[in-house]
Amino acid sequence: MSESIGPMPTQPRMHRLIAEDGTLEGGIPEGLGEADLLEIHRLLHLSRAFDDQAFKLVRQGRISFYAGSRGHEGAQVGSGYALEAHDWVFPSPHRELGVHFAKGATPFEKMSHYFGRATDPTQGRQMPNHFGSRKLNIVPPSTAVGTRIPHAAGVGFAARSKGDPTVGVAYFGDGATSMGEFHIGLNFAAVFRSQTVFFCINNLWAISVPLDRQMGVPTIAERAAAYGFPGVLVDGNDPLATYEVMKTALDRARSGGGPTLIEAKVVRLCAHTSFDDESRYRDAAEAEEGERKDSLVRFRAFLEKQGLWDAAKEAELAATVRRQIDEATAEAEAAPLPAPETLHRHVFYEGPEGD
Amino acid sequence: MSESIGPMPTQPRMHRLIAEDGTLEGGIPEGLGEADLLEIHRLLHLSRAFDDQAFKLVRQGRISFYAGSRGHEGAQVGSGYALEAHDWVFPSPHRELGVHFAKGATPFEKMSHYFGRATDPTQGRQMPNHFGSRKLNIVPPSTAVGTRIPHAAGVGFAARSKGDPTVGVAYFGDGATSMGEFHIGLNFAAVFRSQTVFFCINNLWAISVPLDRQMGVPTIAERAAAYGFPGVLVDGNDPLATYEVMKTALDRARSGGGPTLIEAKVVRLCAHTSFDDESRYRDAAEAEEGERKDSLVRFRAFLEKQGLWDAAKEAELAATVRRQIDEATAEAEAAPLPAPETLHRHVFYEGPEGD
Amino acid sequence: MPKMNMVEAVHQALLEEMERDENVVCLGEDVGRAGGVFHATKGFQDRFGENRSFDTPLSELGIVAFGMGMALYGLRPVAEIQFADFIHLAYDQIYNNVAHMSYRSVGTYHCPMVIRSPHGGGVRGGLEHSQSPEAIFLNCPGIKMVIPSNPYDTKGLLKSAIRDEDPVIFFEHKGLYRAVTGEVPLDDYTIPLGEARLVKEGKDLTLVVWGAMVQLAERAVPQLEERGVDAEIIDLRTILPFDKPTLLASAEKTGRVVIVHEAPKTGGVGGELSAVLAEEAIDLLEAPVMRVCGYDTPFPYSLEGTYMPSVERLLEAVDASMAY
Amino acid sequence: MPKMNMVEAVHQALLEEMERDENVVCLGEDVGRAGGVFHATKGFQDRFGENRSFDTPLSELGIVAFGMGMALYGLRPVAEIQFADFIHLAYDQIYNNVAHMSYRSVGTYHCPMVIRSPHGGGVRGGLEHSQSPEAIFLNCPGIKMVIPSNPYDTKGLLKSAIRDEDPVIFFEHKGLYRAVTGEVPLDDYTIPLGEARLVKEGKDLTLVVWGAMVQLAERAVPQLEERGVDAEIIDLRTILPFDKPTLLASAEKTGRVVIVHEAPKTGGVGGELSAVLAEEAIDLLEAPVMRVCGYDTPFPYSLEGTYMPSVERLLEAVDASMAY
Ligand SMILES: Cc1ncc(C[n+]2csc(CCOP(=O)(O)OP(=O)(O)O)c2C)c(N)n1
Ligand SMILES: Cc1ncc(C[n+]2csc(CCOP(=O)(O)OP(=O)(O)O)c2C)c(N)n1
Ligand SMILES: [Mg+2]
Ligand SMILES: [Mg+2]
Repeated sequence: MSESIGPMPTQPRMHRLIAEDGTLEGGIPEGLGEADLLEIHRLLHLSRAFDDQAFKLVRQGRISFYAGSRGHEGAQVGSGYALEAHDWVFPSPHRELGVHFAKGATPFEKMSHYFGRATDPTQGRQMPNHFGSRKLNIVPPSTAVGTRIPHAAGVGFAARSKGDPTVGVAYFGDGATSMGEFHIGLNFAAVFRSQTVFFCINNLWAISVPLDRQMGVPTIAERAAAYGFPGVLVDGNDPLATYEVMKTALDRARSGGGPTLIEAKVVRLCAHTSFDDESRYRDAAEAEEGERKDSLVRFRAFLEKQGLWDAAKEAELAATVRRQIDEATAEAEAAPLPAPETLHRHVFYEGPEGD
Repeated sequence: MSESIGPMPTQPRMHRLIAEDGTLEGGIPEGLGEADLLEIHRLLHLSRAFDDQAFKLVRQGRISFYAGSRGHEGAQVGSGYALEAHDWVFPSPHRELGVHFAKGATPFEKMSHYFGRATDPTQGRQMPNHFGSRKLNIVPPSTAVGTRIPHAAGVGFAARSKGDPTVGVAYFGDGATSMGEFHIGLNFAAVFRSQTVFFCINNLWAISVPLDRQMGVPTIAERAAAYGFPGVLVDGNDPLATYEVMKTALDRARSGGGPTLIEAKVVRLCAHTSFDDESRYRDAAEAEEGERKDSLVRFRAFLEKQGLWDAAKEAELAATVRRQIDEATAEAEAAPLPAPETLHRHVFYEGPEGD
Repeated sequence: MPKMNMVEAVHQALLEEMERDENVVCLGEDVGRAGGVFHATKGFQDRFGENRSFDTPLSELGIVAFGMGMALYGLRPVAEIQFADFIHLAYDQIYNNVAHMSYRSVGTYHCPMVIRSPHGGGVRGGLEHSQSPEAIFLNCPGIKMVIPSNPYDTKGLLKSAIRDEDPVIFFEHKGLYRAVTGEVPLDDYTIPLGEARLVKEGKDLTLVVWGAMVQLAERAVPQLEERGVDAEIIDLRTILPFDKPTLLASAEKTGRVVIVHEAPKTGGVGGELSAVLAEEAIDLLEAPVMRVCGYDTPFPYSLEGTYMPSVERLLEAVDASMAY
Repeated sequence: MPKMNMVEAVHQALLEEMERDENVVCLGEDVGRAGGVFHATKGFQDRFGENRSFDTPLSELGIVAFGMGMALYGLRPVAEIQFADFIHLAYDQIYNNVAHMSYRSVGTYHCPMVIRSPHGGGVRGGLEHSQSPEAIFLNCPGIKMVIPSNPYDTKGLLKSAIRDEDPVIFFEHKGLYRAVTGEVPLDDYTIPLGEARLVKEGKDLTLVVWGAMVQLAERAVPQLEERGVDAEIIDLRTILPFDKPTLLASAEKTGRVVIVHEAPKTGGVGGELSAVLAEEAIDLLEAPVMRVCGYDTPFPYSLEGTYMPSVERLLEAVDASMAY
């Protein structure tokens, strides 16, 4: 009888280009020049500094809530850097900071969002982290994780049927893969060969629930086989590798090759959100161990090994980013709240407003 | 990069014990004696004859609706025969006739159900085909396909946590695998090692939607790999093979081995339901071709080759079954409708009633 | 002018809109190859191709969500939910995703899509082929909802729904699909959403109805006349947003209102209508607003005749109102 | 007698019930290892083991459906939906599966389960951490629904809900979780479902409230007194089935009713209550029943202060009612 039991797929190999110590193991992805590498580095810094600032603002009671992206930046920035302006992003409701920045969000827009100001691209409608922007083709998420996954499949179908190069991209966490919407979104995309990329940032936790209580298989990438398209596993702390797999998947989608599921493995280097006390469920050693793999450390080492970077440049970048964020904070905090009478607007369509 | 793409699982091999011409290819499953083989044969006949009768009753306007099981009996009866009385079945809302009979439903109970009579185990509450019975541990389905799949996982968990040998069994079609509930049910069962068997009868159609518009992979069995438990492909026209894979899966579940997904491949030998005109979408050749594989033909040939059966016995069985069904029809039709005042009962719990 | 039944009117409206605007796309289970289990999209796949009328995998959630993605991107999806009893499967998508998109994005993203679905009882469908789930969307800002009662309105309202920039749930009573026939012009006419239809003028009492209950009210007219009751019949047509001015004007005129719907009474649409009438016109009411509805039970199979609002139950309520 | 806040009262009720009956099992996201994001099940996994308090994969549909399977088999699951705004994801399971099981099976199968969920606004939660979705279950026969407003009731009602043979949705206002403290006896007491609580007697006007709106009503009392309005305050507590006799008796006494809830007005629970009052007591009403509710918009973030019912809006409605 045993021969009729379907073979278990072997786990996909993890894609990586930069070793933990910064050594280049593979080639630099095609199309990435020196300026791109430095820009990726800048985006990593910008995200991290913004993250630090936002946590501080919560502690100070100046913003109400924050979900950190610390530890996720390598996957966010690397993959986000591969996106074209016309690609549509469906971020998870609570992370993807680095994707927002890679897509072109300014610190001021982001800060306005956290302060819920009228200058937020969605004018303070959404709770913190639920960033969206029409201009940037970032669709404001709803809070329920995973629920936007099939939307990316629908956008990818619509773009294909109109002959547009646009790819619909859904970002989500490991926990979101347990939602029915994950299955449905991937299945629809497969059947319709949608121009879609499913990008899962697997940080091994859904708040306090570890991966092995979330699913019965060790990787998310291997689940793509159930839909008939490729599943790719990538080191999410390696911005070049995440760039490369995302670029490949986008090209594949644009050229009619159908969807791809990417799993970027990272370590969550923060509590789930500012509301969360992770000591209740998580061993501190995991995060400590994770710090060693931090994409910022790795990418800086990589740039230095490539002769593109040094301590002085690092200090200058840090200062610049710091200043930008301080300015954005001050400006956003000073910006007006949405006017009370706007409460009733846009329940039904009134034409676009905002950015 | 290509090495990081997870390998596509190869398709599971199809399990079969009886060749199309009735030749025994494998061994007769352990535990099945001559009486069992004859009983399986009887159940096949009973199902088919009931099916014929029900279609006739619809044409005559005596019952309102019928969804046939013609072509599905081999999978239904074979798997159903492996169930213990204490196993819980969640049938699909519109088939599983042979499972009902294998579980012990009488033609009278079944007919009472189709006539919506007070003698129906659920007293005419449900539309035709939505059969259920407490006594038989057959849970009355809701119409939305797939929605009961996670219930079987829950029952399988509850039984495990109570130390009971009960297995929760969900039956469903290929179309139902596209529901979020399929994913969720299988995922929960995997994580909790539920005593559960997921039994998919793949007849290649969901009403008018063929399998390749339903999913991007050729078999359903291979999807089990995404959950980390076995997926088994079996010839649904072979009652012995379906018995065997079901028995194995039930044993596995009972002994703590966790869930199994079984895909029984059959050919739908009828329109979707009495409401459906399949000529709108389906080539007649498929069903004609399918008739050749019919489990009733095959199982009779098998019994004859085993020296257990002949034309006289077949005629006698046919007559007996015919008589039983005619009697059941007459009795059920003559039975009373539920009293109007019962309309308001059991919205909230009032204690059990009925069978 | 050609005569059509309700499902033909649906088909005609879809056909015209698909010809008018290439962004209009029909999707759902059995919608493509077979042309819909009720034939609403018959022939579309041959005529417009696989990208404009197609079968989806079996998931109502998926149909709505995939459709939402399409709508966000600029298509005008008309998503079919094969039976309204399955719309609950897509509830979060409709409620928290489709309906709220314009609001959450201050109008920068929006979902012009229609969710069509046969609803209603009296067709021997049991618990999940009979429901009238309009009330479950009543507390959901951002959704419009339409329920036509005849072929003419069906075409005009469906065309409006497709052209509307907001998401519209469009319930079609499956009991009426082939039971009601009427003249339907082939020209391009629309009926604005939000406007009730005066079915019959009257001065003594107002019957507020929609869907198949319009017929029921009409069937009751002779017996009402026998009783000397000159009833005004209002076909609500659009449930969200409903036509408050017409309701109030009629209530003011007659002073007595009976609302009839198939869904269970508690929590049904009738409650909201009644509350609004009482809120805004209590002094004009000569009797309490009465509701004739499905009972507070799930929809039964064998006893559906007992369950469904009937002319008798309608007359009882009218009598009670008149006698008040 | 110990003092507890609301979430401690939830915890206490669960603890006692789990000790009393080994069939009681808690499940949900972050319920096991971490003891709940609001700590409702803190320590249970250590105390009762992994089979009795556990984390599930991330799916509200799965939590309810898996729980339903458990309930059918004889366990008494208490399923936590981390935020009520996600209960829509399990809507079909609740509506067409859990709620209808007893009916469809003439009572041979039933689902004694509790679905607990923090709801309510005013906590800076935006569109999906603030909703009060009670109205979406109002048209669903077979469901009971409870919303406590204080720690004492929370414990007594939750215990009743767990022991009830029917499925009960139990919404806990997250804004009250730590904001309201009160004495909670450690003995085994229950409060029957279906009975409203008289918070304050009064003769001029009845305020019908539940959840966090009870506090709001109480906060308004001094200003009401200033105006010379002696308000009766009724905490509905059980929304389904609601306590009609108490409502009617109070309406009869005062002749004026104001209903306050957080959910949007249109299609909210207030409509049904108002309709029932007008239906059964129209002649006793000296003014139309008034509703003070959330506006007919999704729940906003920055403007939630504008959105939420306030003492001012309550007073306006009272003034209008008294002046009528
Ligand atoms: C459907 C739904 N249920 C519950 C929540 C509450 N919640 C917010 S984030 C989260 C965990 C998400 O885990 P994962 O998808 O792995 O993303 P991560 O937070 O790890 O990035 C939960 C349960 C939610 N947002 N949506
Ligand atoms: C959720 C849901 N959507 C739609 C339907 C209408 N419907 C009834 S059977 C069916 C096809 C089911 O296909 P499959 O699961 O393959 O089972 P089969 O009928 O082939 O046995 C459909 C679409 C339904 N019952 N449930
Ligand atoms: Mg995670
Ligand atoms: Mg099928």
